[in-house]
Order: sequence, then C-alpha cells, then structure tokens
Amino acid sequence: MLQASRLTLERHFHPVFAPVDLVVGRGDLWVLTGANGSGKTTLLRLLAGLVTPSEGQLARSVAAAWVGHRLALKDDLDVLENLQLARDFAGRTDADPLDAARKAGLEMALDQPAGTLSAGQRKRCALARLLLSPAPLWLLDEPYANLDRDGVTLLDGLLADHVGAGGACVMSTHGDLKPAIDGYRELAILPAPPGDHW
Amino acid sequence: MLQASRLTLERHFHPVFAPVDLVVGRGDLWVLTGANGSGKTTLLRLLAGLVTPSEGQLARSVAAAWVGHRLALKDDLDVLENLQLARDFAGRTDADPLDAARKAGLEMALDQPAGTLSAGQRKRCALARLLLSPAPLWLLDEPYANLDRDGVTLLDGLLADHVGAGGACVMSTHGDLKPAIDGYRELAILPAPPGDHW
Amino acid sequence: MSRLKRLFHQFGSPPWFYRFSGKLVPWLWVAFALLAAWGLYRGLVVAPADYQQGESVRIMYIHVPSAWMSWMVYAVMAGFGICALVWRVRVAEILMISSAPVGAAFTLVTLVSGSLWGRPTWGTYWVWDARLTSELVLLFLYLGVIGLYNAFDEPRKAARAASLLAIVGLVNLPIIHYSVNWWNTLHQPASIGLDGSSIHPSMLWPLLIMAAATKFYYGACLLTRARNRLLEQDRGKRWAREALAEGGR
Amino acid sequence: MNATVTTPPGKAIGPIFRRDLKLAFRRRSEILQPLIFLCVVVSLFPLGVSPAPERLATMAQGVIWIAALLATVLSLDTFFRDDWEDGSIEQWAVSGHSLALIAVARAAAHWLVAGLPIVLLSPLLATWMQLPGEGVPVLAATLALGTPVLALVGAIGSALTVGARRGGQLLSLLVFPLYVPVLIMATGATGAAVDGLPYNGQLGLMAAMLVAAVTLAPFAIAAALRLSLE
Amino acid sequence: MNATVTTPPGKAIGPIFRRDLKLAFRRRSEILQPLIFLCVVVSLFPLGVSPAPERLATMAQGVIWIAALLATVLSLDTFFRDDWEDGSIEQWAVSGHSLALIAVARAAAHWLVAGLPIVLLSPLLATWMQLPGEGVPVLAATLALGTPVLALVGAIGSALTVGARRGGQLLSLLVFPLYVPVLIMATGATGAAVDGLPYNGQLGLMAAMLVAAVTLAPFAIAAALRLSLE
Ligand code: HEM
Ligand SMILES: Nc1ncnc2c1ncn2[C@@H]1O[C@H](COP(=O)(O)OP(=O)(O)OP(=O)(O)O)[C@@H](O)[C@H]1O
Ligand SMILES: Nc1ncnc2c1ncn2[C@@H]1O[C@H](COP(=O)(O)OP(=O)(O)OP(=O)(O)O)[C@@H](O)[C@H]1O
Ligand SMILES: [Mg+2]
Ligand SMILES: [Mg+2]
Repeated sequence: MLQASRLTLERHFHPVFAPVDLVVGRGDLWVLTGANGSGKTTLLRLLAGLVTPSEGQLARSVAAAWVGHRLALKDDLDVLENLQLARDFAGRTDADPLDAARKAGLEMALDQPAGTLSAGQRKRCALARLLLSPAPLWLLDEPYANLDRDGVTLLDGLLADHVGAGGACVMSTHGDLKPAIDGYRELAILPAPPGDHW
Repeated sequence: MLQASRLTLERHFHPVFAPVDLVVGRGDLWVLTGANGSGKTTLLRLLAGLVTPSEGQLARSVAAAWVGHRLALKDDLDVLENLQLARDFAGRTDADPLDAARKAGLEMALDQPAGTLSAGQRKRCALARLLLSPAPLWLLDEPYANLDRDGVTLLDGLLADHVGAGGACVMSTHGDLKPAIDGYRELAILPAPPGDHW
Repeated sequence: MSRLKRLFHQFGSPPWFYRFSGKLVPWLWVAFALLAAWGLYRGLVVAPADYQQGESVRIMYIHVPSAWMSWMVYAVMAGFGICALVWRVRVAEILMISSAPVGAAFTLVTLVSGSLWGRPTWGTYWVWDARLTSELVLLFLYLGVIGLYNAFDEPRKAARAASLLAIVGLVNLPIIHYSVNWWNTLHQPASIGLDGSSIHPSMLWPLLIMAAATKFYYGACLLTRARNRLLEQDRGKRWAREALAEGGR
Repeated sequence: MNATVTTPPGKAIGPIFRRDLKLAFRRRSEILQPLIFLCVVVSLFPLGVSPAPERLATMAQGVIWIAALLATVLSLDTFFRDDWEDGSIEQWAVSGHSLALIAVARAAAHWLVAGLPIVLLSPLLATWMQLPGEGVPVLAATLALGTPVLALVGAIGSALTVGARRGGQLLSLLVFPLYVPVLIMATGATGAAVDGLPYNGQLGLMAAMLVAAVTLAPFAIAAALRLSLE
Repeated sequence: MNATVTTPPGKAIGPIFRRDLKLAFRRRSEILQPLIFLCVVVSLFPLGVSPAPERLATMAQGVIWIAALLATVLSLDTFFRDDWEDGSIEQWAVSGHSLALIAVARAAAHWLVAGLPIVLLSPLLATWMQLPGEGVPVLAATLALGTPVLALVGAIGSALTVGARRGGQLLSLLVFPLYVPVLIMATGATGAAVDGLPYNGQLGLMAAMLVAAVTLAPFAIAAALRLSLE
C-alpha cells in the first residue's frame, strides 16, 4: 500500500529525523515510537501527503485517512451532523453515521454541538469518522491520547477489525499505550545523526 | 488551601457531574479520574475560578496555577521568551526561565518558536511555567497526555518536589497513568444522578 | 435589605415567575386588544384627515407609539441586563433577551411606517434626518444584542454577554442621540421637520391611547416569550413537567 | 505524491456546498448578518461625509461598491481560517478530492450567503444613497457580475494568508489592488447609466472578468491551500 | 471566588505591554500593515467615486475617518482572539491580576502600534484627498483623540465576541453603532476648521469621550473576558 525509502524532511535546513524506510502492506499495523519531538507527527504528515519530503522516495497506492492533533470537527455542528458530513464527503452512501457514533461510544452526545464536547469525546468523534471513510490506510497521530480506558479498548477493537479486514494502519503512541493486538510492529523514530549529509 | 462542598455546574440546565466535596490542604495530591466526558476538566476549571459554580460552595485561600488543554504558548515567541514572559507576568524576579526549561527537558529547543514545537514539547513548555509561578496550588488537566516516558518521569519529579515543599496539586488523568508518588488520593467524578433538583 | 433580597429571590425563581406571569398574561392581552381597538377606531375613523397630508397622516397612530416604545424597550431591556449581570438572576436574563426582538420589531415598524409616510410627504423614502438616523442606529444596537445572543451555545452565557452589550449600548445611547442631533443641525439637509408639536386634541387622544396599548402589548409579548423560553429551557425539570401537564399554566 | 484516488474528484462539491450553507445558517438570525453588515457600512458614509441628498447622489454607486468591497474583504478574512485551524483543510488534502473544486464549491456557497444579499439589497442601499432610478438596475447588474469575482479573488488571498497570523489586514493589501479594475468598471457602468450613456461595454468586460476568475482562481486557491499545510 | 491574590494587581501591566509590543514587532512587516491598509482604502475613493480634487476635498475628512474606523475594526477582530484560542486569557484570569488593567495595557500597546501610525500618516492622506490645509492639524488632533476611543470600545466588542462564532461581521455590527458619535464629532470638527468655524467644542467633547472610555471600558472588557471563559 505504501512504500517509503530513506524518507526525511528538513526544517530550517536540518533533517528532523534519521531517514526512515517503511513498507506497509495489507493487514499491517505499524506503531511509531520515539521521544517527544523525535518526528512521529512529521513522518505521519509525510505519509499522508500533507508535506513533501526533502529527501527519499514515497509511493502510496491507496487512499489514506488521517487523524491528527487537529480533529477537523466543526464546533457548530453536532456530533451526528459532523459524522454525516464526513460520510457525504467520503461519498460512502452505505455507511451509517449513527452506527459509527455508537461504535465510538458517543450515543449520549449525538445532538451536542462538537464545541461542547470533552477532549475525549472529541477524539472519539474524530475516530468515528474512520468508520465512514473508504480508505484502507489509516494514519493516526497519538490516537490514544485523551481517551479513557474504555476508549482505548474501543479503539483497539476498531483497529483489530480494520487490520483484520485487510486494511492497514500507521499510528504513533507514547509510553506503555500499545495496541492490544497481536502482530503489530514497532518503528522507532530516531533523531538525525549529527553532521551533514550532502 | 481549597474547600469545595456540593460543587456542581449546569450546562444547558443539566448538572454535568454529581456534586463534589473536596478539601485540599498543604502537601495534598489529588488525582481526578472518570470516563470521557464525566466532568474532570469542568471541575478543574471551577476550582481555578474560571467558571462560576451553579451550586455549592467554593473557597480558595491561595493563588492557583492552571495548565489546561490550551497551553497559552505564544507561537511567535521562542521557548525561552515564553518562559520569561511567564516569569515576568508572575512577578517572580528570582525564578530562572532557563533553569525551568532545562528541568522540563527543553534545552534543545530553547530558541525555537513555540509554533514549531511538537505536541510533547509544547506540553513540557507549559509545565515548565509551573516552576516560574509562585502559586502553591497547581491545577493540571491531563498533564501526562502527549508526554513520552521520559516526560512522565520528569513530571512526577516536579510533582513530588512541589508537594514535598508544602504545595498542593489537583490533576486529572486517564487509564493507568498515575503519579509514581506515594500518598496521592483519587477522586472519581461521577455523572449527575438523573432527576432534577428544584 | 433582606426583604428586598427575598423578593428578588422569589421573583428570580423560575417556577414562581412562571405561575405569577401566567396569571398576568391574559389580562395584558385583553387590555391591549381593547385599547388598540379603541385607539385605532378613534385614529382611523373618528380623527380628521390632515389638511396638508391627507389620509396618510393616519400612519402616525402606528408610527409614533412604536417610535416611543422602541426607546423605552431598550431602556427596560438594559435594566433587566443589569439585574442579570449584577445579581445573576436567571429570570432577568430571560426577560432581557425576550425584550430584544420585541424592541427590534417596534424599531422596524417605526422605520417602515416612517418610510411609507415619507414617500407622500417628502417625496422620498429616506432622508438622513436626525431622528431617522438615530432610530436606525437603535435598530443596529438591537440587532447586535440579538446577534450576540445567538452566537453562543450556552444560553446563560449568551444572555449575560448580551446583557453586557445592552448596558454598554445604554450608556452610549444618549451620546449617540446627542451627537446625531448636533450633526443634523450642522448639515441641515432638505428642510424637513417632523413637527407635531401643535397637535390637535382629536389627534392627540388616539395617539395616547395607542401609546398605552403598545405598552400592554410589550408586557404581554414579553411575558409570553419569557414563559415559553423558560419552559423550554427547564423542560427536564420537575416544575416544568408539572406545568406542562397542567396545560401550560 | 502518487496516491490513487478512489472517489471521483467532483463528488466533494455537493457535500462541501451543503456544509457551508448549513454552517452559515446554523441559526435563523445569522442569515441576516451579511445584510446588516452592509447596511451598517453604507450608513457610515452619510454620517461621515454628508447627509445632503444631492451630495449623496453623486457618490452613491462609488460608496455602495466600496462598501461591497469592504464587506467582502471582512467576511473573507475567515473564509479558510476556521477550516485551517480545525484541520479540515488537512482532511480535504488527504481525501484525494480536488482542492480546486472544493474551493469553487466554497466560493459559490460564500457568494450565495454574502454576495447575493448585496445584490438583492442594492435597491434599498441605492434609495438610502439617493441614487437616481436609472442607475439602480445597472448597479444591481454590476454587483451580480462583480461580487463573484471579488469572492474568488479574495479567496486566493484568504488561502495565501491562512497560515500566517493577522490575516485580516494582510489580506486586504493582497486583494484590493486586484479589485481595482472591478471597481472602476462597475462604478463607470452605473455612472454611465445615470447619465443616460451606453454601459454595455463595461458590463461585457465585467462578464469577461467573471469568466476569467471562475476558470483561473480555483487553481490558484488550491495551490495556496497546499502551501498552507507544508 | 474569594481567592487571595498574592501579587499586586497592577504588576501585570508592564509585562503585558512589553509582550504585546514584542509580538507586534516580531514580524517587522506587520507594523506597516495598518498604514498600508489605510492608504489602500483611502485610495479606493478617487477610483470609485471621483478623482476631481474639489469633490475629494469635500469628502476628505469623512473618507479618512471611515477608513480609520475600518482599519480599527479589522485589526480588533484578532485583538483578543489569539489570546483566547491559545489559553492566555485563562492564565490572566487565574493569575489574580486585574483583567481591567491587563485590558488597558493591551489597548495601549495596540494603539501605539495601530492607532498612532494613523495619526502620523493623516497629513499625507489629507494631501491625497485634497483636504484644505486648515483642516489638517485638526484632522490629526481628532484622530489622536478618537482612535484610542475606537480601540477601547472595539476591545469591548472583541472581548464579547471572542468565544462566539463568526466574530468578524458580528463584531462590526456591535461596534459601529458605538462609533457613530466619534465619527460625527471628528468629521464635524475637521469640517468646521476647514470652514473657519470654531471647533473647540467638538474637540472638548472628544476628549471627554476619551476620558469616559478610558475609565469605563476596561471594566466592560474585563467583564466580557470573564464571561468568555464560562
Ligand atoms: C423612516 C422614517 C422615519 C423614522 C425612522 C421616524 C422616527 C421617528 C421617531 C423616533 C419619532 C419619535 C420622536 C420622539 O418621540 O421625540 C417620530 C415621531 C414622529 N414622526 Fe417620525 N420617523 C420617520 C418618518 C416620519 C415621517 C415621514 C413623518 C411625517 C411627515 C413623521 C412624523 C412624525 C411625527 C409627527 C412624530 C411625532 C412627533 C413628536 O412626538 O414630537 N415621521 N418619528
Ligand atoms: N521550523 C522548525 N525549526 C526547527 N525545528 C523544527 C521546526 N519545525 C519542527 N521542528 C522540530 O521537528 C521535530 C518534529 O516534531 P514532531 O511533531 O514530528 O514530533 P513528535 O515525534 O510528533 O513529538 P511528540 O511526541 O511530542 O508529538 C520537533 O523536535 C520540532 O521541534
Ligand atoms: N453546553 C453543553 N451542553 C451539554 N453538555 C455539555 C455542554 N458543555 C459541556 N457539556 C458536557 O459536559 C461534560 C463535561 O466534560 P469535561 O470536559 O469536563 O469532561 P472530562 O471529564 O474532562 O472528559 P475527558 O476525559 O474527555 O477530558 C461533557 O460530557 C460534555 O459533553
Ligand atoms: Mg506528535
Ligand atoms: Mg478533559
């Protein structure tokens, strides 16, 4: 689905992280780890095609779904409307926003404007959008952050289903929060080696 | 330092959480737990005096320092300038911003504009501000979120020092991320009981 | 002091207010209907047409009372706003925000009836005369209050923000009024006056009756709106369910 | 990037258009806001310059058009900002939908909400400003042709400034020079109509500008939006 | 809330004032923006209305003042928004410093960056617009007295709309009616000076408005900021 070789990005003329090689195929679940500021978010944005790499090759053959720190919720619309919007935008008439909201544990807040949701509820809403997207490749930046224990289990369930159905996912995480799913692979993001590389 | 009795807040004319009683004294470390949307953030904002309670009594006898989801960093200023600003604003000429940045593990990013920091680095910067504030009571909303393992240890160190020196802290957290400090107390935030209260 | 406070508290209690206003509203509507019928009869049928303006002068019986009301409602609204901000009385918040559309409607009626009146008398729908201009500014102030209220999700926060704006507007209104008058005398546009000073009693009476009618209309409209709003906001609470079960009493 | 797009690019137009209308009209009272705004701006002129009808008449079309320009700029300031701040633009870019078409949909919705009211309101404004009757339909026609150009050109500016802070003033600097030809043509046409002269030439030029803006601006907007994410 | 404040409330003025200047000057180019905006808006009038010097002269003070109003509103839109979005206002509220004094410090810094340049530039604009020489110093004086009022009153609006949706247009709707007296007095005074009439009365009234704004507005701003956090 996705192939990256020697990928890196420069900010202020310094590479942010050491060149990364990554091949993502059907059913793969990659977990990016690394210290604060090591470049996980940057790498995910590269993979999503939001940023153009300074060096290296990137080839992606499928559509991607992206959940970053900015959750792309419209504060004025309620949860259901936000999800309907995502469904329409993805053009998937078969998917059911109500069902997605239920799966994300948001049935209590369906008609609440997204602006009044708590941090965890917002995260859940953004994750529910994944269920309405046809993209086989999920790119998730710290999806566990702000979720309660219940939410973590829930997300693990979604991930297991997605990966089991032949999808793939690259996600970043911190500390001991790893997916409770067998067969995930870890990729540690390292700082760029000192010295230049011209 | 702080006394709250039967405290609650209404949103859209429904109480957000069941009335809370809380007494915080010197050296106390309170950890608020509860599911997503249970009202931890709301309670902390109440304690900080940002919101007026709909019912119940709240008395606070000391100044508070607050770290919420919005980290109050100026994206155009670099890390050091942000901390200097916090110091000047707190009026503590004795505190050293450079030292605070070091303690938060930000020495690599001192002259980077805060807008270019990673999520974890931003959180660290906001936490470093606590060291520059004279307030004995810290109110922290999900301080562990976005921090790497190193950052969690670091924050535990800061908390232990602060509480050991006679300060106090009320913080919210999720899942298994609890302070590695003996003697912290947990307060579970519960949903409001159904039925009304007129 | 404590009695006043108790009264405040009582008035500020939504169930009490709901019951009390429920008794008052029908009488206000009846008083309005009777006075309006009487005033319109005297204005449209009994009073003579103007020797200069002809039948179009009858617009006055709508125009002038609503012009008076437009200013009065703003002052009352800002008064409720003060109660809402200073004492955090929820009923005052509701009365304040329920006043705004009524006041805006009076202002709009003044402007529209004045324009329609202006066509035959001045030959144009609009001139930048002092009273017209300050009436227009007043409309903007009302619309600002309504717009600000609607811009928030949390009703109590919205009402308090709108109250603050209404108070700021109240402080400014005299300044606006004064400066617009001064501006107008400075420029002296087309020599048109709204002179109604030497008004004949046969025209004055219906005017005064209509003025009284509009006050009852405001009271009735305000309380009805406030009651509906209160019931809608508190629909989850026991007193509101009981009130609904009793048929909205 | 060589991601294979799975959904046909045009598919996003409908949802985005409907979303924008929904966001604009979340509350009933919001429909009136662009209208009120325009009235407020126009009414500054009699207050600040002169209320005398004959003086107003001579500057009516200019003032109404300048007010329309300012109203457009003020409303365009937020045109892409919310979507940028909450991450919606990232989502569009990742989705594989054409950013240019999304921009067209958004500009169309924006014009419907903020431009069309100006056109519809123009007779009232003309009355306020004492514009002679012959000028009124031409004024409305120039506004109908011109405001979409303002919206599209302004959207380029809005996309360019979205990542920068303090968009508002920077935006006006970028777009006002581009607005000058529109302003000149439009006021020229209306003035000609008032004086009983032919004005078809100016209207034709304005139509040409509209066609050019509709075909070219979307690509500029898309490029600017991509840049804002880097 | 009965938190005991440990720091004297006035202490925040200096840091906040310096912070705002620092933020403003961080982007050197932004300092010129209000000025350029003003020039651009003013130059629309010869284009849109009439380039004839005698016509421009009669509307000079009005146009310059309206442009100043618009420049103020455009820059005020963001006056508290950044601080609200990044959480700075929460920090001020928790700190125990007086929000009213913080507002004064911010308004002062804002005026220094966005208001004072308008005053200094006004002679140039007056020349462009063919304002007779007698009017120029009076125009500058009215701007010097009036722009702080605009900033303070506008800050109330900015604080009220900061947590609300669709700030831009709503803000202008809120503040323009409040600006009417300033606009009238200022253009009146300048017009009187041009005509050789006394204008001290108007200047005195403007000074009174300034005093009133300086004493009252900070409390309204503080109340509005507190509300925005609820
Ligand atoms: C849009 C147009 C108009 C507006 C906004 C308007 C506004 C007002 C206002 C605010 C008042 C109340 C003034 C006060 O109580 O001191 C008023 C009173 C009055 N208006 Fe108008 N007016 C308009 C057009 C007209 C026209 C065309 C006429 C007829 C020639 C007219 C005749 C009167 C009269 C006779 C009064 C009562 C005067 C008095 O009580 O002193 N108005 N108008
Ligand atoms: N313009 C810039 N100049 C210098 N350094 C930059 C710039 N932009 C980003 N960086 C650095 O690039 C790194 C990339 O951060 P990124 O957000 O990808 O980290 P992360 O692994 O997601 O961290 P976290 O775990 O904290 O979220 C950070 O160290 C940041 O300081
Ligand atoms: N205007 C409103 N109308 C209805 N409900 C509201 C409103 N504002 C907030 N709420 C609800 O109040 C609750 C308060 O959420 P709060 O942010 O305090 O939760 P939290 O415990 O911090 O959750 P998290 O763990 O997700 O951060 C949420 O359930 C939210 O949906
Ligand atoms: Mg990150
Ligand atoms: Mg929370």
